[in-house]
Amino acid sequence: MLVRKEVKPLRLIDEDGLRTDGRRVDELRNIKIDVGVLKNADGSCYLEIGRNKVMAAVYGPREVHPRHLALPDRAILRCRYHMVPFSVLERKSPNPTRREIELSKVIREALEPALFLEYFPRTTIDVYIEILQADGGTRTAGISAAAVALADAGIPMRDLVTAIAVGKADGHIILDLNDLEDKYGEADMPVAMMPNLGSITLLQADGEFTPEEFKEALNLAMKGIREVYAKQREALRRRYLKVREEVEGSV
Amino acid sequence: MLVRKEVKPLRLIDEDGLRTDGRRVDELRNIKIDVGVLKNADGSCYLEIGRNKVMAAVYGPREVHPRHLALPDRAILRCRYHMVPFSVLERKSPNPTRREIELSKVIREALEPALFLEYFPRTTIDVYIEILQADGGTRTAGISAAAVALADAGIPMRDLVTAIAVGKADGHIILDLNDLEDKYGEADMPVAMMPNLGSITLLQADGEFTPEEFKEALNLAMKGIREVYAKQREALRRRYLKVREEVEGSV
Amino acid sequence: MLVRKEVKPLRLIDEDGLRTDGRRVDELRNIKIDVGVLKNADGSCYLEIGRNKVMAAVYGPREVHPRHLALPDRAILRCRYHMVPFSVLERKSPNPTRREIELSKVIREALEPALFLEYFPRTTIDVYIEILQADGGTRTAGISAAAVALADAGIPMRDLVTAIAVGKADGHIILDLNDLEDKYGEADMPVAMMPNLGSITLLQADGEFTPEEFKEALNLAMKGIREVYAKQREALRRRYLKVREEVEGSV
Amino acid sequence: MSRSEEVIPKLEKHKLSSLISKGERIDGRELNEYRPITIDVNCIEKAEGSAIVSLGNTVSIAGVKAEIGTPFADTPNEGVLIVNAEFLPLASPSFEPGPPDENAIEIARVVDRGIRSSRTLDLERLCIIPGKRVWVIYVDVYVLNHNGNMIDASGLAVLSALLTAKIPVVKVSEDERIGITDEWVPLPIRDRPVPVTMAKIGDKLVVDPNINEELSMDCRLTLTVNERGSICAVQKGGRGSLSMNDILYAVDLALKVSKEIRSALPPLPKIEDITYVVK
Amino acid sequence: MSRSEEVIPKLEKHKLSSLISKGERIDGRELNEYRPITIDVNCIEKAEGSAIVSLGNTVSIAGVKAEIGTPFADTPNEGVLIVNAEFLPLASPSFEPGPPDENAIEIARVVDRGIRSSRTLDLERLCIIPGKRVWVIYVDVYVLNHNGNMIDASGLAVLSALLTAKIPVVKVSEDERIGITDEWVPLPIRDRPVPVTMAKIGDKLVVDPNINEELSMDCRLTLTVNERGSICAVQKGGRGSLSMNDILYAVDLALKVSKEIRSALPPLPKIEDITYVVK
Amino acid sequence: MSRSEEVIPKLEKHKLSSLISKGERIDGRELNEYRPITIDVNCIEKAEGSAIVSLGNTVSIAGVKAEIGTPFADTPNEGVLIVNAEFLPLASPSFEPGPPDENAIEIARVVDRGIRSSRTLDLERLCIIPGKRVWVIYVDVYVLNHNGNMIDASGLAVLSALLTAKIPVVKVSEDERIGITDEWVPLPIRDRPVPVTMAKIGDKLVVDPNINEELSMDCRLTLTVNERGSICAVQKGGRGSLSMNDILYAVDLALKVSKEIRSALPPLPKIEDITYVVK
Repeated sequence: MLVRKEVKPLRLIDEDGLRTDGRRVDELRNIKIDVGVLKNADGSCYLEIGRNKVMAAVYGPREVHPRHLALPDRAILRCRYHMVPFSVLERKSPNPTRREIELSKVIREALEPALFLEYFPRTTIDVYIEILQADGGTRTAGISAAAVALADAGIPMRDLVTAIAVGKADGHIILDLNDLEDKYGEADMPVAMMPNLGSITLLQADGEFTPEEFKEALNLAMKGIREVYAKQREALRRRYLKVREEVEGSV
Repeated sequence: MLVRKEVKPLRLIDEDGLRTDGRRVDELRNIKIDVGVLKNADGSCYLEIGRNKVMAAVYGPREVHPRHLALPDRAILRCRYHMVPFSVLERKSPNPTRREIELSKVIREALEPALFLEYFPRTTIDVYIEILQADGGTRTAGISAAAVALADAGIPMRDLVTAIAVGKADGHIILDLNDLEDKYGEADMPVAMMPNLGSITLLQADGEFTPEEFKEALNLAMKGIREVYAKQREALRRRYLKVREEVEGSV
Repeated sequence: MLVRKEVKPLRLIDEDGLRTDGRRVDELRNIKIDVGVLKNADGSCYLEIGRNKVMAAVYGPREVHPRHLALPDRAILRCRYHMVPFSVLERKSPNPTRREIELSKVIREALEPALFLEYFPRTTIDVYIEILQADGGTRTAGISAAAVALADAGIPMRDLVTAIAVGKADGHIILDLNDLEDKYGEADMPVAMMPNLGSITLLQADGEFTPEEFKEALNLAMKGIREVYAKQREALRRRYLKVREEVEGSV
Repeated sequence: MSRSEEVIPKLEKHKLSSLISKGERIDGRELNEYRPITIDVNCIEKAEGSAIVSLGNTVSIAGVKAEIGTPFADTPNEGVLIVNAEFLPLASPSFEPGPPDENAIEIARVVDRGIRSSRTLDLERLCIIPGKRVWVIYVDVYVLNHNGNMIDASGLAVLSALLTAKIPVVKVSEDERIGITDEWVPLPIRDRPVPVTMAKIGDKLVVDPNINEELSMDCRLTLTVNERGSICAVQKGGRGSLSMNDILYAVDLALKVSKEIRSALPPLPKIEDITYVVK
Repeated sequence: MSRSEEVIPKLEKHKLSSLISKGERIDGRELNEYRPITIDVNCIEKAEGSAIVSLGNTVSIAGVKAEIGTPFADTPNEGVLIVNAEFLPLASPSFEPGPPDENAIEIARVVDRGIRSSRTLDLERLCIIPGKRVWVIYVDVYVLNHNGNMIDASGLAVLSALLTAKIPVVKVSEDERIGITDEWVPLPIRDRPVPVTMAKIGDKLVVDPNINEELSMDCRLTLTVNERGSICAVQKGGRGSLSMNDILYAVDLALKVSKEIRSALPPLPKIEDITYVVK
Repeated sequence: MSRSEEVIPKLEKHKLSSLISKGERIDGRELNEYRPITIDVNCIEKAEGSAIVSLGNTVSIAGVKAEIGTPFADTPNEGVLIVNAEFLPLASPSFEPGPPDENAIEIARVVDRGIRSSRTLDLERLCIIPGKRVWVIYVDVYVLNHNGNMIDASGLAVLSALLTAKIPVVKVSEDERIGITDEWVPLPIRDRPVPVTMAKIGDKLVVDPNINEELSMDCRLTLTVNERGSICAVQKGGRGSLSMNDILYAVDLALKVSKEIRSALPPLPKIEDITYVVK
């Protein structure tokens, strides 16, 4: 028996067009990005968006274990999306669920187009995403964090990958769904892009969109992605400046 | 809670010596055999006997994965007997049960005597049997189908392997038990043979047979096996004619 | 629902200072040790202490499977502690529990200091401990038995390893806890040593000890270990005499 | 089931891609042409519903089993739908025995989302005693021969099996004992969401890719379209990426193709007058 | 437990086979001669029943645990019997730790079928409250040293443990509460089905094969024979085949040998007057 | 999670050991000096309690989830505490994804024993309806960055999360229905058992070993000390051995160090006046 229960809201958008957390339909939640937060990983990133708390770490390019998985002409990319048991209201078993296995796959496929895997034959690049707290949009938060961690690891990329979800609630197309909107809204569509290249690397949806709504949602996703992208760049710049400072300070 | 329930019949053999499905004690159910029904497999066979529906496919001789299983002096034979969840009244978990693991073993040992594994060192021959619908006698149906699929794959054999079950119901020795007879009868004995060589390659039984009944049952099994064998041969002949037609048609 | 129930005793130590099984606080249970009881193993030992019945077998030094586990400069030591399902009042699942996994680790680490693993590079020494009946103190009984089995296998050792538990019941520090004392007592501390070297190779505890009680318990453990050690030596000597007899008899 | 990585010779891949860039396909189809579909329903009598679907040489079988069980805690008044997909080693030389890998799990979840998003099954009508007993509908789908586009083949098999499945009317007594009656009725199905998978090869999208096209593609996009012409599930798969134009073109294509496919499906059952639970 | 493939040197195999073709065995036994059997019962006090059985150097231990649990849905008025076999890595250099492999599962199932077919345990007498509470009898059997013929060693250990097991009489109150009394009674056992395993080597059958004979055999045949002289379980194992004559000869041999073995077993308990459940 | 064997270059190991033999450590600490501890609590709002603990660069996160469930059969009047530890592959280049290996299981069990032995949680106060419904308290702990001494980092994270966790008061009606009230109260915690891990390197013991010291050590010893200065859990780990003197020295060291550490922990909650279950 669960002890923390959510109450289903009467409506998700009020008469002023505001959402349960006070946002407008096309507004992102607060975003906080810290780069290089884990000492052992080659690259790492801690990202908060609303109440989501996500840690991403990258190891590699490094030797592949078991060795028979290595490819002669390129690196392999491995990706694990995982939620810790206390990240959600009802404790989740620590073992990987079918959902986590699917998301690990689509996240890997969302990141892979940005990488030059052919530069690193016979190696692996391992991306680990831990959801420490979940509040709607963990897969897109995980992708945005992982892309920053890949950059932090110094792995050459065509572009960052940036992701956000759009959806539908009370008939409105909305940006960056929170948990309530995800659960009680009419539709949900996570999107990942390489923003500068205009390449969409993840696209999923459930719920119902008319073709017109679908197009409107895609356009709104692009707007959101541009805003998240700016935050990713800024966080990487801060990290770069800090490292430069440390290096120069040590001279 | 199950929604389809079987009713236990008052008796399995009536005063006219007829069984619940109208057969005489020494009569087979209808048999239908189609060869070469799956495009990807090297050999395949779809077999119906009564309401049993069985698909068998053979791949090989082919490279062994993982490689350390390969033998320097002969092929390995691997065999997997599996029931799909909706093949039975009460949904079966898709994971292999202990029963399926045992049957995979005895089926492999029933087929192996017919093969010249020493012709194909360092390779594997893989036999896959899927029970699409089960109605008593799936292991024997699976063996008969697998033998045809092996022949369809062009794998040299000493003889076909042919299998049928015999058993005991209401004190009578009967041929080719259906599900009711299997469940409510007194005994069940699946037998597989290489009919031309007189070699018995599978023999199992449960239930009680006096030594005399046991011998009578074995003899009845041989009769049944001869009849199934004729159907297997005929199906292979049809397949051969069809392939010849196609080849000649294409010239 | 369990059918054999233990009754929690009113007290563990009576007014005469005697325990539920009549022992004094510093007294061991009866010990029986038989060496070389399994024909296939390179070394083996059957040990009873009170109602504990433990079988230990050693295979090795031998080739390592899978091979990638082999070390170029020393043998690996593997150890498996396992309880059979009927060894306890409530049937235990035959699958390894988290407890068995932890105990396998600490037992391995208790035995390893006694071995010259560097003498046998690229090999494994495998120690298997089966608890046939459990009555408090199975891990220490397992260690004492395994050490004898290692000696029986002719594996060179710095010293035997000898183990016993001490603990606290009704405020007394006691030696060699039985199941009731383990369950209803205040504390439990298993200890393993190489007695001649004074080296402690296993030390665990739960329950509460003041620092003074802790020291008293450690000293009592040493006393117990000396007594068990004498039994181990004696059993190995009997085995040696018997083997010599057989060898000389056969000449 | 785990799937070993399959590869296609470079020469063949090159040939296939250059054909497609000219608007032609190796099997003679138009870029927007589906393979012939055949659907054979109720082939497994012991299942509550079943269907074998062929898209060319890709063959899937799905079976429905219904049991009476307990609802999920957060939906006490709804029946339960469980979709499971596995790859059988008999279906392809690259499949190996074992539990479902990420590819099989992805298929099951994409098919499941299509059905769920479109509220295909009226789960509330599958409630027997609120909070206590509901219908649990299992659909298991297996590919028997894999020649590409397993998502659509599996989705259509699952849908066809559900469309033709029957369950008994149940009788609930005053003291909440459940009896099975002899009246068998169709499942409360209200929609037929059709998955349409397209592969991006070079700068073209081809519909219903065969195995060689899949092995040559940059990525794929599945759009599931319901009776109202709405998009009710989307899944991009594979290593590559799509442009906005690709996606908009894919929407138009999926809307058109899904109508053709839907005409091959079993009809929606008449369920308005059915009482699933009697007193 | 998984079993790595064990092999026997060709020379030894040849010697063993040619001896057998002359009617002799490497350990001096007749072809139809069983190894000496010793049975030690009630060695594990915490088990409801237990037995260690040696066939020469093959040693098995079986233990019975009884719990009160729920019946299977299709046999609401019967107790439950569960037989489990595993191979311990201490029993043989070729055994490795791990879950039961096909060989251990085969043994458990063959032993189980022998006991079940002969209705050895009167499961109806193990029902406590019909449809609700029954005795669940677990028998776990482990080979401690493997020197051939693990099926018979395991079957005899399981049977001996069952024959000497005791469970308490239970008391059921009006409101269906179950109490355990202090009166312990034997299990309702009515038969002693004895497995007899024979190995085919060359054109001969040898009874109770040792490990080297097993490694040299074409195949094996296990016939389980009950008190009435009926055959109640059969299992052919191994890669080879048997002729009709082999089988008929095996039947005669098993009937004869099983009688000798049965005389070494604990006697059938007197159970006619036992009331397992009191009000 | 399985942990591949990590190694440290011999030269570095030698340098580290010879420093320690002179009473110095590679990171400048005294032999008996702990790394700086930081504890950040209630960082995960969806958990009932949570804490991130850093010992230098070793970082652990623990979260508490509370559910209402059934008690164990042998402790019908007590709540249930379940401690689980796993190693995440993001924490170290030597960790791999997978179920907990022996190292993670050891940590969970040592942490669990420390808490249990000292009766840290008053489990009887977590009983809601005797024999039927109790609080089940899960604590999951994950190392996020492994730089040595995961046992202490995990133990302190678990303890801090428990110390700051809150659960709602529950209301039990006459007919035993359970309601959740709006009043959230701390867990019934009575003690703060502190684990102190020391590594033996050469003939010295160093407290709170970092990763390089762990890779160079003979063995480690963890002594858990409670508020009363008693030792409530002990665990020796690693291949080497300890002398009696080592252990006696370790006891003194642990008593002293544990007090310092305890001062960094959240305070014990006031729980005397709390009623966890109301009618």
